[in-house]
Amino acid sequence: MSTETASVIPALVVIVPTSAAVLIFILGKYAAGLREVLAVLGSAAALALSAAIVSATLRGEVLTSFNNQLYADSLSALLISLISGLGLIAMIYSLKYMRHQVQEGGLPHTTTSGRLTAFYGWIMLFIATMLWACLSNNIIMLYVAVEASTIASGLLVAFYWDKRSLEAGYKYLMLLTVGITFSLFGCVLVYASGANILGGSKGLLLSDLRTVAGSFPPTTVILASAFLIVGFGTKAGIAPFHPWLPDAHAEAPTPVSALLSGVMLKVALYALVRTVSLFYPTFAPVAMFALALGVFTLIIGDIMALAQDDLKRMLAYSSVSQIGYVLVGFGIGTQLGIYAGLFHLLNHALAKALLFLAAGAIIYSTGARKISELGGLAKKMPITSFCFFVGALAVSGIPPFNGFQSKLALFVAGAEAGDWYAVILGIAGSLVTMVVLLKAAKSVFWGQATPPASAPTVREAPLTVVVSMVILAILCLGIGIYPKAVYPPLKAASAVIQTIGSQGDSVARSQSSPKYRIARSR
Amino acid sequence: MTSEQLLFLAFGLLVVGAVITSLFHKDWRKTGYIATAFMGVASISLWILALRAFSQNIADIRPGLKLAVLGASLTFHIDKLSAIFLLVLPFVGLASMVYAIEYMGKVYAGQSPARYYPFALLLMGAIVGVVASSDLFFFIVFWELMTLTSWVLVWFDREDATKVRAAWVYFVMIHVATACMLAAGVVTYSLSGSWAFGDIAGALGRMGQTNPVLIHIVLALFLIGFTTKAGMFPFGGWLPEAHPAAPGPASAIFSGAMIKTGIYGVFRVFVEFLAPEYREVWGGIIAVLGTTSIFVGTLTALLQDDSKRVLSFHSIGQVGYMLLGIGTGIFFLNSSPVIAVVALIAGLFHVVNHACFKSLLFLNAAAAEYSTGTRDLNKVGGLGALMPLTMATAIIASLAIAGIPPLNGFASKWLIYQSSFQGGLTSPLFLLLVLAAFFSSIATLASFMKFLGAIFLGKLATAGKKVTGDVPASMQAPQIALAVACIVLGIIPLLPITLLYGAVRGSLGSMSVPGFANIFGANLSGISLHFGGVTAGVWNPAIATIGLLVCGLIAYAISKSGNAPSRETAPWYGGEEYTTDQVRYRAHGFVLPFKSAFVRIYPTVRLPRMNLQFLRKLFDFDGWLYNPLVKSGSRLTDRISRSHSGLPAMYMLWQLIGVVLVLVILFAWR
Amino acid sequence: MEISPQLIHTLSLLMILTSFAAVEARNLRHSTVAYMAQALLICGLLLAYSVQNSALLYWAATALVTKAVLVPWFLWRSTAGAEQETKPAVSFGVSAVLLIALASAMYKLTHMHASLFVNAGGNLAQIAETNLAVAFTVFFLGLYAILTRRDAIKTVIGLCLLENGVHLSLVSLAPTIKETALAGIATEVVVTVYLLLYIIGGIREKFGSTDTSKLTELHW
Amino acid sequence: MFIAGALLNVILVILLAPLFEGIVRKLKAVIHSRKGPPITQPYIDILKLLGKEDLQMGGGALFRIAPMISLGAMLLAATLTPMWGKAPLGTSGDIIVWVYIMSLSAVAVMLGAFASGNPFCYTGASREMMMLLSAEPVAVVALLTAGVKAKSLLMGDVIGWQIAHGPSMSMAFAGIAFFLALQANIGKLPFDMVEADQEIADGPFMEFSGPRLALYKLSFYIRQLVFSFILVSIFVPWPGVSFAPLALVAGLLKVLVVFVVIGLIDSVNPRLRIDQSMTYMGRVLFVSLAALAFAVIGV
Repeated sequence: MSTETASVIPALVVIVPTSAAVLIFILGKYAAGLREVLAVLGSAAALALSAAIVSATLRGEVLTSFNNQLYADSLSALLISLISGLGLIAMIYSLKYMRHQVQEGGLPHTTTSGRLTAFYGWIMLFIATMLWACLSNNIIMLYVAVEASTIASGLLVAFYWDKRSLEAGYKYLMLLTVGITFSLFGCVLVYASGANILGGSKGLLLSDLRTVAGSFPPTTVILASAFLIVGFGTKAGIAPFHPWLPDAHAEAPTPVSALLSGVMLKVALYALVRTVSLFYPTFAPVAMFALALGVFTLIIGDIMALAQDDLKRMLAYSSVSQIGYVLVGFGIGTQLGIYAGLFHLLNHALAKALLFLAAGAIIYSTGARKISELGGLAKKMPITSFCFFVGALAVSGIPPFNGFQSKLALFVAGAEAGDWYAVILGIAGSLVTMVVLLKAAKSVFWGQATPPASAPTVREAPLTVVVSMVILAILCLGIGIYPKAVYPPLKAASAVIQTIGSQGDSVARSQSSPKYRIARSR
Repeated sequence: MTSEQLLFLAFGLLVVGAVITSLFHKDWRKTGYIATAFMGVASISLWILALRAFSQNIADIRPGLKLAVLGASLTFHIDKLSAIFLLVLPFVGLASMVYAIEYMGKVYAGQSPARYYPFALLLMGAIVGVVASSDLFFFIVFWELMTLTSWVLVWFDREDATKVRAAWVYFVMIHVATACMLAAGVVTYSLSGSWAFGDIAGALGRMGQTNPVLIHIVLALFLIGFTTKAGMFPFGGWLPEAHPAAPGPASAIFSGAMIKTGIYGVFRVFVEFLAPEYREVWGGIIAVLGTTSIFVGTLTALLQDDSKRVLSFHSIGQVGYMLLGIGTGIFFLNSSPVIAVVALIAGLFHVVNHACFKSLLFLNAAAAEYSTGTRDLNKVGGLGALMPLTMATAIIASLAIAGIPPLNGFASKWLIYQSSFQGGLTSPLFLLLVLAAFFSSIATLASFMKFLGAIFLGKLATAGKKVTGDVPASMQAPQIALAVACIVLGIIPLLPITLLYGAVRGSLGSMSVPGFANIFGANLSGISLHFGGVTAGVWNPAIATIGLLVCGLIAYAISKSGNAPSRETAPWYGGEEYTTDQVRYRAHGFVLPFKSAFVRIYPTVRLPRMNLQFLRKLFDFDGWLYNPLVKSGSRLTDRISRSHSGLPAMYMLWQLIGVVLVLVILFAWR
Repeated sequence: MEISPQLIHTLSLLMILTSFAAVEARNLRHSTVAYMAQALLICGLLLAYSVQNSALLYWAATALVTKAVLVPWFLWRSTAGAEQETKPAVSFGVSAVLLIALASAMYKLTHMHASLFVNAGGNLAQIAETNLAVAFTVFFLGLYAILTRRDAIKTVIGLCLLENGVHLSLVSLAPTIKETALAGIATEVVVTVYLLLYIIGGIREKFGSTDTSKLTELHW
Repeated sequence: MFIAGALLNVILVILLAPLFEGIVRKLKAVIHSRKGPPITQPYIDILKLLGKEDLQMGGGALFRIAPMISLGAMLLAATLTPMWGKAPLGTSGDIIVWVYIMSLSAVAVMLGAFASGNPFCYTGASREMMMLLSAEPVAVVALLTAGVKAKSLLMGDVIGWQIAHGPSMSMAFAGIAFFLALQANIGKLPFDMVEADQEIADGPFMEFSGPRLALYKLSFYIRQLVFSFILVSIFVPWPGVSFAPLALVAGLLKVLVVFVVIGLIDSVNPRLRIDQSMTYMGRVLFVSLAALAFAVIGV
């Protein structure tokens, strides 16, 4: 069905932001204004290229570069467009925001402009690595890219260089690297078994592995999938591997938090799906396990979010729970389930980025971040509060926002597949999410403020910040009202996920589907 | 006399002696002589019996006492295994009786002999019954009798509250163990319909086919029952409580004779009755438990400052050696009979040796207490100058228990090392066990250096000032006898080993066992072990002893070669001499560097006070049901969030646990 | 040309000792040296394998530069002035016992259930069994270090051990690997270590020590 | 036959042990850039001591015979030691016996020290015990490693196996461990805290003078020699020479090397505290355990 055509676009998608980063590092010192321009242009170019890829994949093509080292099918297309889009928005947001933030502190031994250079350079690298991860077709390189995205974001997390952010940075790098190392072991196992059948280096290419994954020895399959789940799951913030997440997301500069929570978790999840789904037809229980893990994650995330007073930590924990939902979707494993999972992935990316940006705006203007300290901002910063509410309602799945669509699809899929416990817990969880977010929103925007948040100088955030938030808010609302807009790419992507394991053509799928029906019917 | 009459004579004598001695209330010495007389004659008849048993087993003796309801009938069956115990245990008993004559009279002058001797004699009778009877029901009856009489001896000194508490600990722990044993017995009875040993073996065999889970439970129950009495860690917690509480001679009987019955039981059940397919697992369990017992017991003994507590903890350790030997033997019975036979013999040999040197050590400790009135190693010292004979025996016993050649302790330990080492070549676990055992034997040496140095050597402490001379002859005699036994068993180990070989072979029954010469070599002056035909270890005590003497003489000649003059002086303290106690080096400091490493690895026994509070609590539903539920519900969120402590290592631990869980779940799921 | 199992066994078994030394040495520079020794061992292993797969030579070169030169250099630099490690949570004896238990368990695991990991045949399988045992042991030693060592720099060393374990398992599971991806694996470790040490430097200046048990400001 | 061999061993150690001590002393002197005593000094010491007055402070019989037991046990151990290829009494005692005989000599030292109720002696004895407790297991594990290799505990078999199979990794480790324990077993710096003369004035030997001290010194020297011989003949027996005198010469040369190394370490190291040395021995024990593990694995 899908025709593989060698193309330069996937390569460009990775190369453009990378070169932008390099240029920023080199030129940032001399031309102060240039770095922002480069950053925005770079991410915009990336967005354009990914749009091209999306259109190509919608035509049923698969673009490859470097003789299949990079491999862009519709699943990759979905994610890279998401990454570059959010990247662009984050860049626009940063323009004023970071200029203000670097006054307070940042990486040592540098001037404020040096800090800005570092910030933009690293964040472009971060985006580039994530794009690379989503495009890589080489199982080892997939790991390398994911790990590289950790490295690239490491300094960003510790950017403010005070006690809290340093601690967060240490935990982030240490825990993530250890976790990811497990997945490297998983990849090694997959590669080793693949190489024994395919021979040579062909075993490294996912597109080749999928053809032989069915014939791996079962124990290897179990070991590999376990290690992959743990490894990429750590990066995706799946409980109980999530503790790094709230620290990092809360301490990083807001644009970075938005990217971390918005896309990086998704990239990890993508890597997880890419690799583990190889075994899905032969080892159906892995899906049920993913389902259970997802439910556990969403419960833990919600409970933790309940107990938070720090705005950004609260958002971070709710990201944990939302990742749980996405995982539930993939775990359900039916066509509808995977579709719902991807849909929620998209929605959560938008909504949670929106929430983080709004929280950043609040911090920007008030300098306070504790829910208990904030209050009464509805009058002072109306647009921000509007955006925050949109985000909150979207995440907690209230119509007419996008979150509602995806969660509805999710629960329907669960009900169809008979995973009632997941459905019930999921609904309960989304109620808790709503309580958490709306409680926070209420006390932040209507409640009583304490200094410094109560200072009369507090006013709406600058234009670029507001613009970026509004774009996201509109997207949330738009998708909520007219979901068909995003249906085709999601459909294609979910089809890809379903066929990763099977031999990739329709015949093989028809072979594999009865097997997996059996697996579903308990 | 027929052997039947001999056995009954022994029992009769012990019982009658108990009755008669119970009539005396004042005169310790006279009572002592009477008891000794009865014990002596009984022992002689038992020895004759045992020697006959070595020529051929003394088949079932049935006094006709039957419990038709239970299908139990009192039956005695004295095979070579029982004979071994019948040789050794009465010897210990007799020694302690003789010793008690003077000792009890002086130390417990106020008390009444009627509360000591009858129970001591009955205890011996019970012990004999335990090792002689071949019917599980009456075995347990004798066992219980043994427990009760020894329990009375533990709280012999009623005035002392701590001793009464020790007795309480002893009573509870032992009865828990007995309950386990009884339960196991009932299960086997329900399967076989008879209590006779032979049928029990059959029952265990059948259980193997029908209900493999049950048999493991039964075996575990048996093991707990026996090893508690034997004092194995962790069930031996009563031992360091009960031994110091009991009077000196009584603790000699306890450690020298009574705890051996536990080993006897283990040997009977796990060597004779056990079906081959369970040997490996249970042999391994026994060996590992034994080694743990060695390690923990010995290292804890190192930290004690009360002479009898030191000895009791060493009993825990030494029992470990016996169990290590027996366990190794059971483990290798299927795979390599040679190793198995050597190990089993080693274990039993250590039982015999331990009976000698440990009872001797208890007598020595008692002698020190007898003359100074204290057991605190930090208070006594320098008694050797005043009681040379006691010191000599004490040194022999200490070196024997520390396994210094050419004494008997070395012979048995050497056999244990050899067998476990050979076993370790095929299953490396046993190498670790050997190492632990070896290390512990050095630790044993350390703690007995401390024991000797503190009690007998060094400067005379104030506690010893009033000591007039060595203990009276009636207390010397048993010490010397036991010391001689230690030396003889050490120098001609092959004599006991031949007897033990017979015993082991007898209890292995139909199994084909390699011939004696094929294991221990033809050369009767020393042991040369053959494993699979090749000689793997040699120990020739005769030549070694002669060599030692010769070399000692050479050394003596060298020292005399310069015919140097000699002169008496005072010790040099690097200056002015203070009064003794200030410059004395106390026992406490001896292993000080070591103590920092091993503090408190032995759990202390704590028994709860009985109180009826819980009944009232039981009906207070709010108290234990509703309020907690409500509270916990409200606190749940907080709890879970508290688990995010922020400690990086903690999170890492989560990750690790997560990995394990994921693996387990996925593997379980397929 | 055949690869010699004896050589490989010797090298890989030595790795256990070096990693244990790296974990247990109280002086950070000593453990750095131990780590360097281990890195050299890995290079040696790669060379030993490369007689039948020349692609490994490149990897060996990269490993030499990154593991054996750069990482130790970074560690050495960052331990200047603070050579003594913060007292770890677990004492030597425990770790020794644990290591012995671990190593033997892994040995049993890989030899009894080799099929779990190795589905190749031939003499490589035999080599892989012992190597995997070593790899897992080193891996878990690294985890153990990160878990129980309170000194941040020590945890970084643990991280490196972790990576070494995985790399060893990679080369022994798939000795025929012909890939440039390996260079990526090798280099990213260095970058991670560099960044971690950079951040740890910041921690040292802000917190006054590299004691990770102090890093609990961000909690529930 | 074996009686003659045993006597030969006894005489050899009695005659040679002081020589090696003298060599070590000279070496230390050279390193300290002193002139140092003549190599024959230990002989002179012993001979002189044998004539000196023998002060006894009522320690009783034990005090009198302890030195003889100590030296006697050491000589017996010497007869169990393969010095010229095979051990004369090798057919009546194996490695375990050897170890225990060695410890018997240490026990005699301790008992003698206790018998003289002098606190210095007590301290020394206590340290001796601690060293035994921490250093002996290392030696035993190393020897057991050899035993595991040869599947037998007879000195002869072990050496035969070594010669037949050549060096192996596990034996190398075991040898290193044994050597590290050797320093402690023979009480050389940094492990000479037992008779730390500047600190507790010769510890256990303090009260002994004249011939008894001579016996102790002699047995101390012989202890060094015997341990070194075990080291070289079990862990580096190559090349296995069958012709006895040649084997003896080879062994002596190897022992000389060992003594030189020991002397070097001895002269450049400070004395450890007893607890430090116990910790150190714990680590060495770990090395030897590793050796044992390798032997089990079979490398």
